[in-house]
Amino acid sequence: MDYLRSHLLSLILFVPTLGALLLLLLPRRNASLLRWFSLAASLVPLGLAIWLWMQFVPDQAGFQFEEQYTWYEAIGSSLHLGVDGLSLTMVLLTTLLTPLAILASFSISDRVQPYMMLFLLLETGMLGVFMALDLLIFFVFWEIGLVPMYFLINQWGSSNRDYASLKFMIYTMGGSLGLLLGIQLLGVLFGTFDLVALYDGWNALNEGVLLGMSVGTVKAIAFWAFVIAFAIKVPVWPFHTWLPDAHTEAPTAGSMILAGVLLKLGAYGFLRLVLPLYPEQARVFAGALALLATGAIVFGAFGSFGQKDFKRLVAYSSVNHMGFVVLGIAAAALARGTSDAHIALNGAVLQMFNHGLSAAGMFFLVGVIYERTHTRNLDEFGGLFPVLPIYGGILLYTSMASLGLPGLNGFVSEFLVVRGSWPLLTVYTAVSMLGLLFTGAYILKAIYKVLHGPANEHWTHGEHKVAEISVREIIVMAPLMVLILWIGVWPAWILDVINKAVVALF
Amino acid sequence: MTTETLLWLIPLPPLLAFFTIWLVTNRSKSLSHTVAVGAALLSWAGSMLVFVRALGVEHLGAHPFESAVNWLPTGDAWLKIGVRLDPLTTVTLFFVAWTVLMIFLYSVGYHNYGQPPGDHDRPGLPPHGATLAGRQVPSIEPMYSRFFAFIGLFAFGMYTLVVSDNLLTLFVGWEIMGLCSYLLIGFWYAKPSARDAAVKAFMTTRIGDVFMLLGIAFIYSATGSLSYGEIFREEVLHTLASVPTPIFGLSAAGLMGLLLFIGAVGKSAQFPLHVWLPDAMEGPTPVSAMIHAATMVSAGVYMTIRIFPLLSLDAATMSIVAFSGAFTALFAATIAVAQNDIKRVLAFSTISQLGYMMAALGIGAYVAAAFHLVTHAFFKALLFLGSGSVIHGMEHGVLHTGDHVDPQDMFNMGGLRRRMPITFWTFLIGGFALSGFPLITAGFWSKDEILADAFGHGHLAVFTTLAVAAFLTAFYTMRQITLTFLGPARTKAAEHAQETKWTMTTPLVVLAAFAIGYGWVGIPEHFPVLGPLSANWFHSFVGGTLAEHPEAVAFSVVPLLTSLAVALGGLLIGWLVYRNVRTAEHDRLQIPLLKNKWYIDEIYQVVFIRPSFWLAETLTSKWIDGALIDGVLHGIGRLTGRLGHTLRNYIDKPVINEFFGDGTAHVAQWFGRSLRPIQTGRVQNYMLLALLIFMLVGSVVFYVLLA
Amino acid sequence: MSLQQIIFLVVAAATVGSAIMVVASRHLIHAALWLVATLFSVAVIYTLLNAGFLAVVQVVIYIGAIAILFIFAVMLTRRDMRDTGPQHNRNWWLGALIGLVTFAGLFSVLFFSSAFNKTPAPLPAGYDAVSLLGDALVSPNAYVLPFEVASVLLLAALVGAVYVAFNRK
Amino acid sequence: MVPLTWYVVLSAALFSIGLFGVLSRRNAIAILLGVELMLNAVNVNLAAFWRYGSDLTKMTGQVFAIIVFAVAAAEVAVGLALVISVYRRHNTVIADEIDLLKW
Repeated sequence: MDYLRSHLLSLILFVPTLGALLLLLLPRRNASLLRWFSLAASLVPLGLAIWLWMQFVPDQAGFQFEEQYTWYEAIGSSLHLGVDGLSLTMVLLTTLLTPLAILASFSISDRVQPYMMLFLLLETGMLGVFMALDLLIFFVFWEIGLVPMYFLINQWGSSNRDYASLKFMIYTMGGSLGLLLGIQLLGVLFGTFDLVALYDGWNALNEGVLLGMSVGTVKAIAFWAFVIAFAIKVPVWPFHTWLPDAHTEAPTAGSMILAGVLLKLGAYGFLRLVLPLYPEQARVFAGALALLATGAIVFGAFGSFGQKDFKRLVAYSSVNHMGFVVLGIAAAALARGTSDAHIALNGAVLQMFNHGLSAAGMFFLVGVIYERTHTRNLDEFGGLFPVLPIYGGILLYTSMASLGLPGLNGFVSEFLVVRGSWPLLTVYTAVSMLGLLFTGAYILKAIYKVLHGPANEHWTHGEHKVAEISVREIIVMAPLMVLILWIGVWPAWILDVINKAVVALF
Repeated sequence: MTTETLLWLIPLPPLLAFFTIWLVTNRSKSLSHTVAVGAALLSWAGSMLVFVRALGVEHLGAHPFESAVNWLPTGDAWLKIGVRLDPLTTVTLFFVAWTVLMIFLYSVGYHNYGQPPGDHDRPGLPPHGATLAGRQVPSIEPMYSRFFAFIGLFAFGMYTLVVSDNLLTLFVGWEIMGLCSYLLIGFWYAKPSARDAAVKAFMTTRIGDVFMLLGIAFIYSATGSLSYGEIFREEVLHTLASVPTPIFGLSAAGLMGLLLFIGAVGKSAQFPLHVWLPDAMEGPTPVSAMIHAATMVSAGVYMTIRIFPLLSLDAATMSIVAFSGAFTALFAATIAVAQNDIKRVLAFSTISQLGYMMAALGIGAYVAAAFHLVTHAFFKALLFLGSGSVIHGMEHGVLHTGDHVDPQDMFNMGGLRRRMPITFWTFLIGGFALSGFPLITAGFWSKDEILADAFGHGHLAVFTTLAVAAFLTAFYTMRQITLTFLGPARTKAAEHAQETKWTMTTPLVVLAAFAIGYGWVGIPEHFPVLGPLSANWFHSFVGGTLAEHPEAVAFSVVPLLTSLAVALGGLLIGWLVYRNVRTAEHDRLQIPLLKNKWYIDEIYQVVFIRPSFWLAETLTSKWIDGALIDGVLHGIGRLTGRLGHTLRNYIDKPVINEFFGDGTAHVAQWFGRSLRPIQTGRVQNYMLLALLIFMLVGSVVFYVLLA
Repeated sequence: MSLQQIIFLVVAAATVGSAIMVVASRHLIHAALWLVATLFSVAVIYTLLNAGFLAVVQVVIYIGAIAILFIFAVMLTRRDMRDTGPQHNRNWWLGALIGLVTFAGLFSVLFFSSAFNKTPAPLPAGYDAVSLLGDALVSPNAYVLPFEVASVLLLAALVGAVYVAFNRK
Repeated sequence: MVPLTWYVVLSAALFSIGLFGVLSRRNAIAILLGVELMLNAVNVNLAAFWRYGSDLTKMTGQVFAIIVFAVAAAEVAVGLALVISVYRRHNTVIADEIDLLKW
């Protein structure tokens, strides 16, 4: 038990990798064995993460469950892991969504072994980013996360997958170049990549000349290098166009993880690196950030409303929802330490978690209907409610969570963000309400086109009759739905952890 | 059980009913309605108990029942949510409990419980009727259980809104009702008109909702709390009233009030966000009665009454509210005059009456607004249920005769007085209450109080507008009654219409009792003859909610006479004009402008809806994302591609490949070819050569370099 | 000129002469026999150098084993000896030139260098070269490793020779 | 006494003769005879240096001479085996006619 306690994070981190390697030893042809094994391999980290959640002490400031191993001594980088309230929430989200995505992938029958391996490796990549307390490790895992996703889109995606996967890869890689340079700069300056050490050292550095420029200029440049890398990942308007393509072309489970977790990496980067490392720059540029966030909210909603492709519509909704996360971050950047900032950040972090639940659910539901009809064109659906009453109910429920209906999770976080940013960024908040309005429009458009209206005979009778959602698919949705309602009705259990972390950090 | 616990528990039975029906009993129709009606009954019982207890408390306004728990951690503090029972809650809870229970009961009959399943009925469409023993009879609704689940959830939302002690849970209930409204308007979702109406309702109210959300955020950030008890404290209000904002020169309190009021404009279908309510009549009639007359649309007014202490701090906001309300009252009444659909007339009448209440609030008539809210809920629910009963009777006739006429068009009716006596008499009571028939109906007392307040406080413009609206109200109400019930039958279907079942008529009778009796609790003290006989209980009780007890206005003859004249005049003229009108062509008031609702829908279509599609589909998706951003990205891609191409064609290929690469290879090849003869394959030759070269090089090294 | 010097000169002359015959003889079998003579002369040189053991080994291994092996090989390939044709290739003059130049170079370096102009120390009393050699070969501090490696080499050569020469047909 | 120079000159002569043999004889076996001459030249040197060395207790010269014996034996065994093998295949032992090394 002591061993488990002291190595909990590395266990959570590397059990999926181990699972992926063991998967190699299993017979390639026995697809169901491969599936169940991968599911089991992803349930172990979930169990551990839940245990971690229970063992975690929210009242204690700083990082917990820290572990440090030698990694690259020569340049002062070590495998330093640790969690606080922010990363814990994200770890829980990741470990929750991965088994669900794997369960959702049970319908994949093409090259199951590499598919499942990529998924498990992806989990390690994502968890690594959330747990890393070392900049270089952070970057390494950041990039590791890209590779499996690239192959998942490129190999198991739909028709336009080459374009989408390449765009995804090049865009995010290109964005992270500046991040790498910024990290190198910090590493060279301080001889260590350890985040805890850098927080103090870098912030203490305020005067002097660096690389022939004043420290302020260097910091501003490095700030934008970080921001652009994370903004692309979030994605913030106008860096968002990789997202609809990647989400639309990815396999269902890939979209679930992409929307559910990968986007959070960007927002997490803002919280873990940008705000603590560049408080001054963040305050100066908060307005610009808020402008982009508002752009994401408004144009994300418009973009979503303008789509004819169901999956693209949901994909754009991610831009819209993540815009609220960035708006909250911008508000917090502007007035660090005030209670408004804390509320905005509470909202932002909770919105990350909530969006993970609802977006993953929405993508899964789109995938369910796509599997049955092989089309995503909204105009080809219509009146499916009588044929798919259970599916319709679940879709309605999840859509409402996405729309931000009070009583479900999305409202709590959006309300907190709006509440936090209103006194600080009044105009931006007011303008972003336009986005909130159109959130309703696109969600209703989807329901209108898919479920409501005169029944489309093509799907209700004959050989194309769509089948009702299966038990396995309901099992995928059930945990999401329970959490959506739970957070909507009683958010204190998770918000308490977030709140204490936010108050301690910012 | 303490009153506080009871308050917490009141909203829960319908919610549990929702989940039970959804997850467990959705296959059994009888179980589902038992659960739903049982839940409504429980909530009703709880509400009545609470009501009785509240009556026994002196100065309930100053010492309300309150209970709150921590809900959201926010920085160092907690956002609390809780329940609160003050006089306003008490009276609201009273009418909500009654109307909800009655409507739940009515729904059982309305959806044809006990009838056979239809021949061709499909989920998502209204039942078409079944063949029983060779005769067409009404058939049971295919999605019967689903309906009860939804109205259960709706009742939960309404109770939550009423008992909550803060704006946040009020908003939660508000939005849940919005969802249910959407789901229930679109209950027959396979009908294109119903699905369009559902989206329209949701989106239009959502416009108000986002403003309301901002208002809530504003209040929360300014005061640090959302509980009524906190934000309506004297010193807080004082601060808010003195903080200026850059918008329209309003004070912070005024801006908050305005933002929240816009939410109420959406929810209570006030101009210019009224367009959804008439279309919402696509939903089943109990839904129209409950959501779109008695409870949900009233919630907008309820919320505005709630925030009255805040609203009243800024005169500008008050004027906006007053004029918006008065204008809506008149505007909707003019449209109602030209409508032929029995439910649409009532829908516009609802908009008009809600405008009345808003106008009352705007002129500071707090108690009058609350009073009209309650009485209106009763008589409007009654009217809607009555109209549903009429439609039901007509549908029966349609099925019976096979004469396929629109069962909702009043020009297809006539003479229903004899066929459906209970419906007729109750509808008449409701209609008279709506018109403000003097002395005996509740509507008279509440409307009269509003007019008296408007006159007494010197708001003559508002007074005049409301008086005209009241006249029109009486007129179109009488038109409706005349066309529907009086005179001879216009169609065969009307001739064979049949009185509805007890489940539908019982609620009519109960509500009719309230439509008459509830007015008597609010007779002004100074009213001639009747005033001294009964204490104005409503005024003193509800007025106690406010910190400063509002003074009752002094009695004046002018408003009394006005209200008598407009009510009786309107009724009389209505009867005279429509007594002999046989068909719609003979109706002089079918003015296109009024019939088409001032073309507001068409204007919105051009001004808002099409541009928003253009914004989304063309501007954002095609131009910004597709052309601009992706264009730049593809440009960068092409540029790097071209750069690579150039490097390859002008540097790599000629210089590196051909000069360095191939050149080296050529030289090496030439050497190889030249030296090939040396390779004889004979060991001795190799050795010889090696030694010769060794000696040559060695001697050079030894004698030249080392020398 | 001492006796030793005279003996040396005689033996050296025999060595060189027989060596020239080895490379010059037309008949291969004669060449092999001249090699025996050369080896024997070298054995005498070892004796002059007080290296009795080496002399014995020279006789036993070189003459007794290697030279006989040559003679066997010559016999085995006898049929194709073609003693009639030229025994030197066309470039023999180049070989001769290189040999001469090598000798001339070495001679000029060695003969005129004072470093080699020295006399041997007298052997100490009771000096036992053979036992010292034995110690050196098997002592861990000396040459046991090269010795063992040499044995492995021999073994490998043995196996290799058998393998290569084995008639697979 | 005989000076060291004489020994090394003898060794040089033996070596040069062997070298000539290796370079110019046509018969492969004769080439091997030349190699033997060269090895003997080396051994003479080794023995001479041992004898004329400063420390007679150091047996390095003799030890290496013995190792040269072993190497010579190995070389001859393998060399002759090769010659015989080649003879079997190509029916010749004339070095000029064996040009397998040519590309």
